[in-house]
Amino acid sequence: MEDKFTIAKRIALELKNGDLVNLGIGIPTIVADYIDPEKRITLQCENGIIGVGPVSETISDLVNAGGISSTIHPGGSFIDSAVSFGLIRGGHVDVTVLGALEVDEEGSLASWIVPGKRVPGMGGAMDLVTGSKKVIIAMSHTNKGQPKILHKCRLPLTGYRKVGLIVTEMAVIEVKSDGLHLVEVHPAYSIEDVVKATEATLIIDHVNVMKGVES
Amino acid sequence: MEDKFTIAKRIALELKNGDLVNLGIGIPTIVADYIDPEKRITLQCENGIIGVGPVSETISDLVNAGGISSTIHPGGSFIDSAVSFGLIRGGHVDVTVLGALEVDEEGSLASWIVPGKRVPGMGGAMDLVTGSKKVIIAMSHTNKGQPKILHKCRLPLTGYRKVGLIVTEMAVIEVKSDGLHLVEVHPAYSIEDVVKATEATLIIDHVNVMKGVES
Amino acid sequence: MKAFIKKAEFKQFLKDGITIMIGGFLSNGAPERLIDAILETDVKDLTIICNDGGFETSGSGKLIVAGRVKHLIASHIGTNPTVGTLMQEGKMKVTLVPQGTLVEQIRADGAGLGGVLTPTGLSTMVETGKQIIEVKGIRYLLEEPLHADMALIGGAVADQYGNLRYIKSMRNFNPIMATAADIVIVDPREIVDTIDPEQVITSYPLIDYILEVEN
Amino acid sequence: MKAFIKKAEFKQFLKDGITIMIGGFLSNGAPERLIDAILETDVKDLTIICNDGGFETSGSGKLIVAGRVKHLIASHIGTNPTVGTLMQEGKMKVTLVPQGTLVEQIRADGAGLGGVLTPTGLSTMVETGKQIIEVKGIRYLLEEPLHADMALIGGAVADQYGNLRYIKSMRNFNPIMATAADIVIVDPREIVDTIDPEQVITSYPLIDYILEVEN
Repeated sequence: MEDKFTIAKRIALELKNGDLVNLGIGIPTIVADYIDPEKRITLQCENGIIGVGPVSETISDLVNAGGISSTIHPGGSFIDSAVSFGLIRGGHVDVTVLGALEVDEEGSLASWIVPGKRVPGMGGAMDLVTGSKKVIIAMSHTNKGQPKILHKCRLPLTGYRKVGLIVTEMAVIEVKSDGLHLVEVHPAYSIEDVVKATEATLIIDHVNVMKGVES
Repeated sequence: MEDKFTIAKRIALELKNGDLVNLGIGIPTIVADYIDPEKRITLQCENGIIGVGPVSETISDLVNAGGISSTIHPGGSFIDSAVSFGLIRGGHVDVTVLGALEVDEEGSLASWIVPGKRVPGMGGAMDLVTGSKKVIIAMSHTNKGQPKILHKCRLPLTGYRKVGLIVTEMAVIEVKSDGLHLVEVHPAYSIEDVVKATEATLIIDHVNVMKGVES
Repeated sequence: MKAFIKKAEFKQFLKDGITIMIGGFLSNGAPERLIDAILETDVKDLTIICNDGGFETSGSGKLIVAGRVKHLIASHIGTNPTVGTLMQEGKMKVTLVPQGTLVEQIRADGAGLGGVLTPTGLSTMVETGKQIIEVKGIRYLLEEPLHADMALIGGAVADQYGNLRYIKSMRNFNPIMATAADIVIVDPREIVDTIDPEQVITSYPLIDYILEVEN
Repeated sequence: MKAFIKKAEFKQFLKDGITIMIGGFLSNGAPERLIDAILETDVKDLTIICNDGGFETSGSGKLIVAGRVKHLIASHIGTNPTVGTLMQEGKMKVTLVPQGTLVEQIRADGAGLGGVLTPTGLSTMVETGKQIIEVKGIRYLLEEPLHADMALIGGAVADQYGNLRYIKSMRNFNPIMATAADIVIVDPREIVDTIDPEQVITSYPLIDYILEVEN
């Protein structure tokens, strides 16, 4: 599956010098591997780390928000959960990247419960989408062929009107007040492919080739 | 004025082993000098010190809540104002001792403003009387001959029904749900002296000699 | 701080049906020795407040797997499959709370606040049954304080006075939970002579008992 | 953290009429060099949020004496007689707030909360004009967040990354104010290479500028 690397690489381009960024588990975690080393980006983990580094082979007392042994960058610091979520809810986190089960035309997302089936819980996701300055969804465009970008989320919401950008292996979609704008398409797909794989109405005016994709 | 030492000495007897105590400025500060060294009492300063020690002759970066250079006891710690008032409002402070301009039959007190005259501000006093498990008032019984223990406070309140004990140079008065109980009288005064110097109605059943007074 | 204790003394504080806060994030910083001590008793019907359901072999997860938990209040339960199973079978009640809200509810109790107003969870299932308060035209959820009979604190280095600092990311919920329970008991990694007053994270007046560290 | 700056660069951020938070408690931990820099400009009509009115020759008091302050929001003004004089003459507005409420209002802004519910000030003048919210049958005052254009932080040791720890009792309001302003500027006592990740009190993403320390 090359797809997740395509998504992670594209999202890394969105991060700006000086940004404080929270990366969720799954595809978002891989974004770290593609960050331009020229940019000073600080990664935050909601369990209480500012400046978390790569995961570590050896088991340690320092774990990331996925519970995996990790490291801390020079200049990093440890904080408690109240301070951590103060930063998150207080708008001090510039970008949050997280996965989703569904996203819709209003920029709402669902990610924490499939009633009667799977209930992982919302963890820090509801606070992250509420408080972060920009929310980027990193996910596969479809799930077993079924669209995940919908007119309206069917699953219980994680956040109402919180998403700013959706990045999939097929496309980059910007959420604006008038709806979803298809702004970039991966060269392996046509605009029609994207439209077919999407239930939501896409606004299509200026579509570019997906940035960061070497042809 | 021996009076303030009488008051401080009597209040020191109220403190129990293990108590976390906040002493306001003025007479309350002197209570520290009379604490039984056998008791483990921790003094808290609302500006962010747990385990504050005696004031210091030399000017330092460590000041008490009166802004006076002070010291810290072994085992002490420095905290921020949010943590400090979390402790205070959260009921973690066992005893607060502070001065007052007026106290009344309901256990309300006034101490932070004389409208049109003197407006020092409430500082931490409103939080201290609201959150502490026990509030002890240390003050002179009268002000220029005028009673300070009233039927009802005339000045704007610092706290409504918060006081547990009033200690003056004349008497010790306990605040209960049915009113003010005169429980101890200083040997230099008679019960009648105390009643005359008090506007509030005093409930008088078992009156003892003021503890801690060497005759 | 009252005393250093052994496991046997800790067990005497336990009772069926009590509410226990357990520090740690996915077991990182969890008080494992205290959890093991609970498992050595017959105590049951516990309400557990913890960031997550831990793992089947660590953290709060061990109590859940052993059937000691009647009600779990947590933000995330995806790492312990038993939680989902017991929940579906109706054998354990689970209340899911956004992580930032959970820690703020605990802090509110410890800091004597009647609650906090948060935007997190608005227009989601989290809203259900809660007061919505408008401040300057913006809607917030009123989230009420969370209190426990007992808080079990891990991930710490303790000193002889009972002060704590925390090791790396093990800080997380621990210092906040130490403010919000009737009895606070610490399972430290290490006990040192003293901690620098500027480096103390939890001050000793908040701590009741510390489990001895055997060498 | 964006940059280490000189006084001249700091002055460019100043404008008539802005709201400035000033750390410190009775000038202990106040950013004196930044306050002096303001006095070197013509800036006026400031709203100052500070624990107190400082002294006539230190802390926020210097700005008040120089007539630069239009509105002071503080818990205590008794140590600076000029505050009372200007207030009586109608030349400066003063809003008095209980100290624990003040710090919690600042924290609420920094932590993205719509407000907090506190028992402090109930049945006193502090109640005036505020929403009263009932939680489980108990009444609380709704205290709204306080935000500033600029926060000036003192009493700190900074590292090259912009992390801060604080010296002794100079911590007080400083770390809380560092969360609640558009621009956060530090006047450190000392700049060191790095601060241990477990000893950082304010993490560098919260800081914008640090005033250089001249030797």
